[in-house]
Amino acid sequence: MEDQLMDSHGAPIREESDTLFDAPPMAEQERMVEAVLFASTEPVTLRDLEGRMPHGCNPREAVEHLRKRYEGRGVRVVRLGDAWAIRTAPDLGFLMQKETTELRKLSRAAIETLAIVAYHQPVTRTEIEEIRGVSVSRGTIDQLMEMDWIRLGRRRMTPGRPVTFVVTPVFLDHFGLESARDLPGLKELRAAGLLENRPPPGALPMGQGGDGDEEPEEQAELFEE
Amino acid sequence: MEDQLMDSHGAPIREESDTLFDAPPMAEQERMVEAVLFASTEPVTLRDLEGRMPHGCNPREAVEHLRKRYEGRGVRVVRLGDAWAIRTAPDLGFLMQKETTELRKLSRAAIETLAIVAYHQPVTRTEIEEIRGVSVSRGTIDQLMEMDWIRLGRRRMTPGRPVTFVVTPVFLDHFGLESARDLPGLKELRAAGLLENRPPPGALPMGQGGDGDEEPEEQAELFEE
Amino acid sequence: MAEQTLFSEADTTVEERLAAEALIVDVDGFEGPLDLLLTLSRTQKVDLRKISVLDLAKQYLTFVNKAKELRIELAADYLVMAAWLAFLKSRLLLPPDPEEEGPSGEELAAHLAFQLERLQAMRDASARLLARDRLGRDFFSRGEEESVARIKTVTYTANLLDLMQAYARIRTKEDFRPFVMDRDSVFTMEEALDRMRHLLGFTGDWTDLISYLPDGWHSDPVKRRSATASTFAASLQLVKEGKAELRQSESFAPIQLRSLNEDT
Repeated sequence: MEDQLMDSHGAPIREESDTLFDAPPMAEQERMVEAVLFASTEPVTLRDLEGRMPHGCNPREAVEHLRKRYEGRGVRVVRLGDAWAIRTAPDLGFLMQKETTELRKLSRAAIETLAIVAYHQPVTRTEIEEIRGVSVSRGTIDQLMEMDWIRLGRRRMTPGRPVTFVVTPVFLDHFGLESARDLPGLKELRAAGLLENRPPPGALPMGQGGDGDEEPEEQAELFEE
Repeated sequence: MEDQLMDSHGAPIREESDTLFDAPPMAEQERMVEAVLFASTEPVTLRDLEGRMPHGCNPREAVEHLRKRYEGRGVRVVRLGDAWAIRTAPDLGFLMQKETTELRKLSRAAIETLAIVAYHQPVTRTEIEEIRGVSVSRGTIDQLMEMDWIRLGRRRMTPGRPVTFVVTPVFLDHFGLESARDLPGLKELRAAGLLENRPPPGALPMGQGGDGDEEPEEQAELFEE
Repeated sequence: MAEQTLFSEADTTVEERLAAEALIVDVDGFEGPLDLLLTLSRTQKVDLRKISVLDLAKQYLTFVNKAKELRIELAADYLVMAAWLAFLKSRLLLPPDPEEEGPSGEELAAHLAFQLERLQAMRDASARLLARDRLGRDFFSRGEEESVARIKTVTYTANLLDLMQAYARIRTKEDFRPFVMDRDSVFTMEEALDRMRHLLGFTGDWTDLISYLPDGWHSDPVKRRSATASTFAASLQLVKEGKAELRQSESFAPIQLRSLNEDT
């Protein structure tokens, strides 16, 4: 590795003439990304990497090199939305009994609600209720939000402007998904039309629970531009 | 994983029949050591590695291979006493500065003030105090402004032309919101079970039944573009 | 309802009846009518797309009837669904009425089948999701987060839940105030009486009743009305007690008040 000028804190000295220095070579950038990803338990965004690395670096390219380097190794470089992390290879899980954390037991309602949010996102509470045919119990959404697996998305541009829910990077990380597009069976479900939000012909008795407590006119007023 | 006979310390008992099973190839053993060192919360001893890995493995040799592999990389395999760990290469320590930030929960006064600004923006200090029912200390506002979560908005066109506060893009980013209008209203909070207290029926003061607590004209102002 | 009992015994085999009874014992385990319908549909042992909604409606209605016989309380949702399925059944069985508005029985049945298939798909999806390799069970994050303590900055954090709960806390606080506290536009007669007893000592001559209104109660029409009414009522009380007298020169003219104590 090259020598660098360090200041008293060990940080490289940046000079006014930043542009005089080329960005570090790609091999060096790869080392930097490696060090940062190894040190963090949480996924690190490209933006964060860029902020930490010296001027002119290309973390996107560096992380791609790193990912190739770790293919087939005991740990892997995984992508989670626009963030990256290092995780152990799943086939070695049996070595990790010591580290295994007791996964929080989720109710059936919570798991189904989670799946619906993941596959139908962005999805409103009323839509969740339509799909499950039962009102979303108090605390189910709360629990999933507390676990940081779902969060609020954009409001739906329909009367009442209901809030929507989407899944988070923490959810992707937990289930080892690069993005919500990689959900198992997503394409098949979409092709089968099962992710559609078909309005019932006439009025159906089910799934109407959530509608009553949203006052369209109040909400519309609320968000008038 | 195969069944193993354990001695009283949980270490596998070596038997003559060991040789019946081939140990995994060294490359595989190296992967295992890599995953264990990465995931462990503390340095791992050779004895511990031996206990975790399948019968017939040679962790000493595997660690040595791994150490060589990481030479010159962004992280290194280092020996600490009789245990092994993965550590950042010393020359890259400057990248780790962000890891040392200490996270503290925002005070109740600050989070309440922030919530009021988010829901009622643009809002004057007097209005914040009216809603909270207590005076707002200078420090609270200063802290939120310093964090770049709130900023000054337009002056209110009322006598005295008081300054108003609004939330910033940094705030939206932190809370994963696309805009402040994605925040759920009181009814939605209640529906989602986020309101702990339901007022006893019949004890509702006038105008509390619906979302009467959101004054349309204020809210309209709120989302002026 | 009599119509449904026709089906309850005649159309069901012993096996189905036993299954239905098992379901009833288990009624708490269902998450709503759609879940129950999905469970019932399994007895048909066919692809959900080929399911007979008519048979399913009959099974459901049989189930609800049995629950009634066994005096099991069914939640309103289940009864609403029963009524709807009875309606659907009649639409499917009777020849279509050209006069009748709205969707046909077949359309309604197709939508119900779609809903069941969609719910089943989400059940399967959640099972597949949970069967995936999961963080903290099958694969792991860095065990020992490295901290190179060099710069120590304090960052204050809060999450969205904190924010929303804080707001909810503030906004619901008011729900618990005593009712009277909110009547800030009402000037009670007790208050008026207190005020007038006090003021009467200082005013010897005839004075407009309106001038007794407290400060800040003149401009807002709601407040003014309340204060005027209570002040007038209070003045009548004072007259009755012999402490004051009232006069009015003509209808709708200002009412004037004078202390009697001053004269005597």
